Amino acid sequence: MSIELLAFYFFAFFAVLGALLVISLRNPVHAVLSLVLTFFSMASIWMLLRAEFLALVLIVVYVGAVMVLFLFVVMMLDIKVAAAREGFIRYLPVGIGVAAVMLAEMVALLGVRAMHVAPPPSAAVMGGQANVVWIGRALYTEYLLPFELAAMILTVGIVAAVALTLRRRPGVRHQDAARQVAVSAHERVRLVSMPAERGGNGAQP
Amino acid sequence: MISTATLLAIVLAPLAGAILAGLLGRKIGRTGAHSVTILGVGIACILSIRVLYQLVWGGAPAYNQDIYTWFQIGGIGANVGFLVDRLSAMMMVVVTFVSLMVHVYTVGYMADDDGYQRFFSYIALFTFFMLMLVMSNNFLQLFFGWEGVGLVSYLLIGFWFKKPSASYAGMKAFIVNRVGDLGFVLGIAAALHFLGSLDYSTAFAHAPSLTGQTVEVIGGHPWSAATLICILLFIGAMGKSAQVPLHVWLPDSMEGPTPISALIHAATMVTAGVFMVARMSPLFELSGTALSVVMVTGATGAFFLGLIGITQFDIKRVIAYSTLSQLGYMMAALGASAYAAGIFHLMTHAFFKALLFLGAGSVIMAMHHEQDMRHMGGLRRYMPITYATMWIGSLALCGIPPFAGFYSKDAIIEAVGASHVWGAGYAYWCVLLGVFVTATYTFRMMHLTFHGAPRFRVDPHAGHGHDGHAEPGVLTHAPHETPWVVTVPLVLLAIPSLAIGYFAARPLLYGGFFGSAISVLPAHDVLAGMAAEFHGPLALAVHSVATTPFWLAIAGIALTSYIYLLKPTLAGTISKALGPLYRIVDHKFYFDELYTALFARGSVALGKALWKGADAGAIDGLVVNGSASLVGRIARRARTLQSGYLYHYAFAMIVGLILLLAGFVLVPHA
Amino acid sequence: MISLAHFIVLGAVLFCIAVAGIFINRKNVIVLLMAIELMLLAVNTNFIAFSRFFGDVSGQVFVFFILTVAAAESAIGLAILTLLFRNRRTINVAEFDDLRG
Amino acid sequence: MTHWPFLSLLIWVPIAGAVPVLLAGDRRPQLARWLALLAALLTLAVNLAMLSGFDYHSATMQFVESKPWIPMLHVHYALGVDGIAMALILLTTITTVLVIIGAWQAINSRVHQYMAAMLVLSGFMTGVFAATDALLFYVFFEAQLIPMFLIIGVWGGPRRVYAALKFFLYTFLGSIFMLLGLIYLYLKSGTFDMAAWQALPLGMNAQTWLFFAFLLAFAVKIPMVPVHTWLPDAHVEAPTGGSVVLAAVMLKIGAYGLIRFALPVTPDAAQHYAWLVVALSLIAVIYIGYVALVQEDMKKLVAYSSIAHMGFVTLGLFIVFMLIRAHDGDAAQLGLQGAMVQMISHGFVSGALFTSIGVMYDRLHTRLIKDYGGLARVMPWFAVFMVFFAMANTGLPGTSGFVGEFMVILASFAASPWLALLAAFTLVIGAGYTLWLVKRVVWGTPASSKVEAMPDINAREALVLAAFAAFTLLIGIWPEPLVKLLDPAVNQLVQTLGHSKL
Repeated sequence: MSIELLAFYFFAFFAVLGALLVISLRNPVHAVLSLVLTFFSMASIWMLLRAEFLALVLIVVYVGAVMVLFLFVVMMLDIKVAAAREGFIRYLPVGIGVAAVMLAEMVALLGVRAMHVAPPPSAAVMGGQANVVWIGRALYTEYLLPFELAAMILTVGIVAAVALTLRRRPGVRHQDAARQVAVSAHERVRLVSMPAERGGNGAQP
Repeated sequence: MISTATLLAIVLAPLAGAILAGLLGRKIGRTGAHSVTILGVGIACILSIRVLYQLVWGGAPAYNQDIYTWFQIGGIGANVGFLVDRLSAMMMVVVTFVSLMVHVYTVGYMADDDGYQRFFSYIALFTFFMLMLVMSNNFLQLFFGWEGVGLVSYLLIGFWFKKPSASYAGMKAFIVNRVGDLGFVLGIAAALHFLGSLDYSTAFAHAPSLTGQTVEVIGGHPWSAATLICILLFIGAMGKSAQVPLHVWLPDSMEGPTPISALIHAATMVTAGVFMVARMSPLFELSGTALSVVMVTGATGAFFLGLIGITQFDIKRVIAYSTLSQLGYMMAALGASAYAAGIFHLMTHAFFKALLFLGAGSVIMAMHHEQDMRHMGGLRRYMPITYATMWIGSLALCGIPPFAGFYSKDAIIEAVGASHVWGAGYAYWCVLLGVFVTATYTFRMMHLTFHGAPRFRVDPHAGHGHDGHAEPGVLTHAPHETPWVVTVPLVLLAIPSLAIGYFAARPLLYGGFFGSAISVLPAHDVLAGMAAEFHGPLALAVHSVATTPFWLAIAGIALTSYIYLLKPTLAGTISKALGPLYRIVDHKFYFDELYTALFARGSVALGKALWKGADAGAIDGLVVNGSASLVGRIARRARTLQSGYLYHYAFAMIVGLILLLAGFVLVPHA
Repeated sequence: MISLAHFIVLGAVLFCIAVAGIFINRKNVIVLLMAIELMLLAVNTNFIAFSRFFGDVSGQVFVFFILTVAAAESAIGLAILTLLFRNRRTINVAEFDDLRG
Repeated sequence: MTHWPFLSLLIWVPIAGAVPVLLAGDRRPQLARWLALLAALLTLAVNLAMLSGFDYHSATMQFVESKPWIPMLHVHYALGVDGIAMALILLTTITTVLVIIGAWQAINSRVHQYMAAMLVLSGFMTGVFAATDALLFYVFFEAQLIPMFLIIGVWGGPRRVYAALKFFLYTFLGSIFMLLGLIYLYLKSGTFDMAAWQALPLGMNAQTWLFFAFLLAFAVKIPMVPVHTWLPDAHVEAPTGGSVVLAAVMLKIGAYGLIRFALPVTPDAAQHYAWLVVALSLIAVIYIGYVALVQEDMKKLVAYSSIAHMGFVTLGLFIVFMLIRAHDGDAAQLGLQGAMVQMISHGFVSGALFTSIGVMYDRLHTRLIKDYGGLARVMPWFAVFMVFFAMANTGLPGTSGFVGEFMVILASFAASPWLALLAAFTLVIGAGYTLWLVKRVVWGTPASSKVEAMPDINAREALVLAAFAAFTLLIGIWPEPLVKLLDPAVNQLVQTLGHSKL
């Protein structure tokens, strides 16, 4: 058993453990944290696969950003754990059954065949380049258009997320810069002519 | 020579009058309307007389030319053209003359009617169509005129369209005529199919080839093609000339104004069938069966429909049934191959029947549009001219020598007697007894109308104006003789009714007047046999005193005179005594009831059943909306699958994924 | 030596755990979202493994894009979740059946 | 002369004309009306110019245009007309002008959209008649459903949505089978050229399937019994103009399709199953006649009468096969001519009848027969037209209604006297339902004080009706020009049908 294999089993164990915890923990915050564990382990496994760039991206983007977002949301929302766990036990056998059948099928289909695929020497695989260079060359030449599109999608995602969650509460004061700029003088000051008040019998001292 | 321009003028002058009076009626006013139409018909009449003169005395050959091509498809062509020989020339004169008389008469008769211009437009249009019919040189144009007169007849019967009975009668006339036309169209189609042309001369030239040709109409029973053509054509004649059993429309057509009854439903249109059969004589001669059918149908009408006339009280209906009976005579003559006799009777009948109708119209005017003879009587003192002319018409109708009707009717009776086609014996008895019946209803009408004591009351305060009868038989002022526009046509029609027979009998019947227009096989030629015994019209009149028909007529006159002049109560007693027999005749042999139940109501019921049952029920309900609602039902089931729960969808996806994977696992592949 | 099969089976296991998670946590949207993330992770692992073993860069490029889209997806998903919670005061999926036919 | 793309102009001038009409907007209905009329008149002018350059003695396609459209599938934008198509296109352009004048006041809401829809419809219908490429034909065939669907669905009566959907789905059902047939023929021949298909040898089995596919597609459109039930509903709900176009032109598309596809492409199958179509036609004549008799709604009555009259068209088309079998070429031509003349005539007569009903409907807003009566007194001029068109509908000689029926009856007698008898039955039953309608609507006394107050037709309505009447009368008195126009094409069709493809 090589050190690589050992490392693989080690990380794989934690990844599967984390995944199991994600779906079984009662407290969503704990579940998110378990997911982080899984991601972390899997990033390590990707390292084993010489995909350093993606492994780091996974940690930075997923663990660093998306999971934190999850945590925010989970904490922000007042989730009734009891209601959310309703039917957990009832569906447990079904879930496990379905998962087991699927796993069996997948392994039968892919795993068995994959056993016989020998890994090529790493240098030959990446054309003798570092992983980042390898990906970068592909990304900025052949996949430039998809890359730009991905950027667009992210932007749209941001806009959508903001647009969805943004709301104006009535009764809350807020600034509208556009209106402030566009305002003209006569909107600020209104001259009103009023009849002068006569002193005398009408007015109380 | 007859010029094309003349013939076109004859046809188009009435049409122009009709269009002017019809479309510009309001502009040109009443006087304008009757002026243009009378002018148009007058031109046609004068030119027709000239054409007849040219043909008979001028030695001009018959005119037969196409004016323009209607259509030409492959070898089948249809043209519009004229065939003017003596037969059609005579018809033209009769048509235009009677039409002219009726036009003049109408000036008086319709004087206070709202639809004055419309009426003139119609009758001028009618003249146009009738001329197209008689002058045609092919089947197609014949049918054009045929249907055209039917249209005008429809419009004129329903002239007073506010009366439901009038518009109903118009519709009935048109539809019953259409039943006949159905046969007629098929007859034309058969003629085209077997003779190869729609043109008379070409078709008739091929007629001899018909002998021996058969057609299997019903499997296994070959029919002679000639018989098929002739019977189909005759069905058309049955409709137009109101032969049993398609006669039911004619009595109802009396809903129209009286001038129409005279022009269309007595003198001209209804005789179109007779004319047509005579025109088709080269074909009919080829089929003994068809001749038998013609004769038996005609003779049946001549006797049985005449009987109905005896029971009627509406003066116009009496004359209408008389027309039916006389048309039967004409047909019987045609059946006996005595085409000349049939046409001769057609002509005399046109004059005296128009006279009778116009006379009746005159009476009706005098009685302020009262038509029921039970409220008349003793009118001879009030309207002498009408009375005198009606007498002439009646005597002509009864066939008393030497009036016009005598010569023609006598010829028919003899011809039928001499005929040897199947059914001639029955036909002979029918036409013979018909003479008695004719005399009976004619003089019953005369007596009820003009003789005896008046059965109406004159009460100046009873009604309100001319139309408003407070009660039947009460007049606001005494009847009086009608104006000259009415009486002049009566007198002018009375002259031919009196004399035409005397002068025309010899040339028309025995003189070969029609020449090649009518063809008779020697074996059928009964008139030739009768010619041997003919010694001049005077001799015939004198001789007739010794014959049965004369005494039958006298018997009829005598009987009615006895009953209605001496013993007025006897009529009721007799009708009671005859009981069921009288009822059958009084109900016109229940034809109307039968047709109403069978065809009118039957069709509506069938239509309702088909509509609600088949159309709305089976097709729409079951198939169309049924399939739609089936889709709807399936969709309602299917949509319960759409629970809206995310996990159901997820579950479905996963199950699908598992199945897909299972497929990959289970199906081995390279 | 680690074979391709190791990675593939690991991916399959993660995927199936995610599937089971969707089943048993059918009411909790947050966990559902996380399960989806797990699935994506599994798929990505496969991609990378294939890329590595077949020496094709496309696999890794694909993972890159999947990560991008997944990030956007989870951002929007969470935004919708927030919105839902704000309007319904619950994230119980059983109460969301507006798509019901 | 010939290098002008006349046919394209005929198709696209009205469609292009629809754009400014639409732009005129809702606020300027008067402008929209005039623009629409202008476009329609322009189209008619183009058509008349074409007619003057038309070779009356040639049976080949004229004014041919062809450009590759979808090269991958060998689809061409190919146009061309022979006498048959020319007559129908003429009918289309004339009807469009009359319909636009007729809708001048009858349509008050969304005038611009209505007029635009009418123009587009006219262009598409012309396209159907002019296309010589099967796929182009199919595209136009389907496209003209859309404006009609809108016309019924937007400006129709109370049940317009039901009627519009029924109309659309019915036709669509049929056209799916046509599409299958077209695809089959394309795969078999590698071209969508309709002329090439006519020469394509086909086995009996293939012909049978194709024949029924085409028959179903076009039978719905004609419509033949028993797939006719959409027509009464569509007519009843459609606005006047929609009804007029539907009856006058759209139904002819079905028969035209039969002439172009079912007859020449599958002559042997058509020969073999002619008895079926003849039987259905005769059922249409008689059965539908009875159904028409009992209708209480005027439009429904005329709609049913349309079905009966179209029965004559299909009878004329398929009696040809019996006559070819009997080697009676003249009669076969007569039958085909009769069918064609009947189509044109029915276009004018039914169009006029629907216009007349529209005139009444505009005044009283009811189509029920019992609400009327005594119009002869209230609206004398209208009554003149109404009675005239009714007579044309009953096939009175001297009107166009007679010519076609007469020819078909003559032809069917040559096939069998019994067929002729059943066909001629229309003389009676047609007179029955039409005259009963006239009796209840035109004659008699006014049914109510509202009827009493109905004004007579104005000059615009009189113009439309008079135009219809003029054409009806012209064809009735002198059908020869029309017959001449059709003759070479009909002659050639009879020749084609005489040759077996087996």
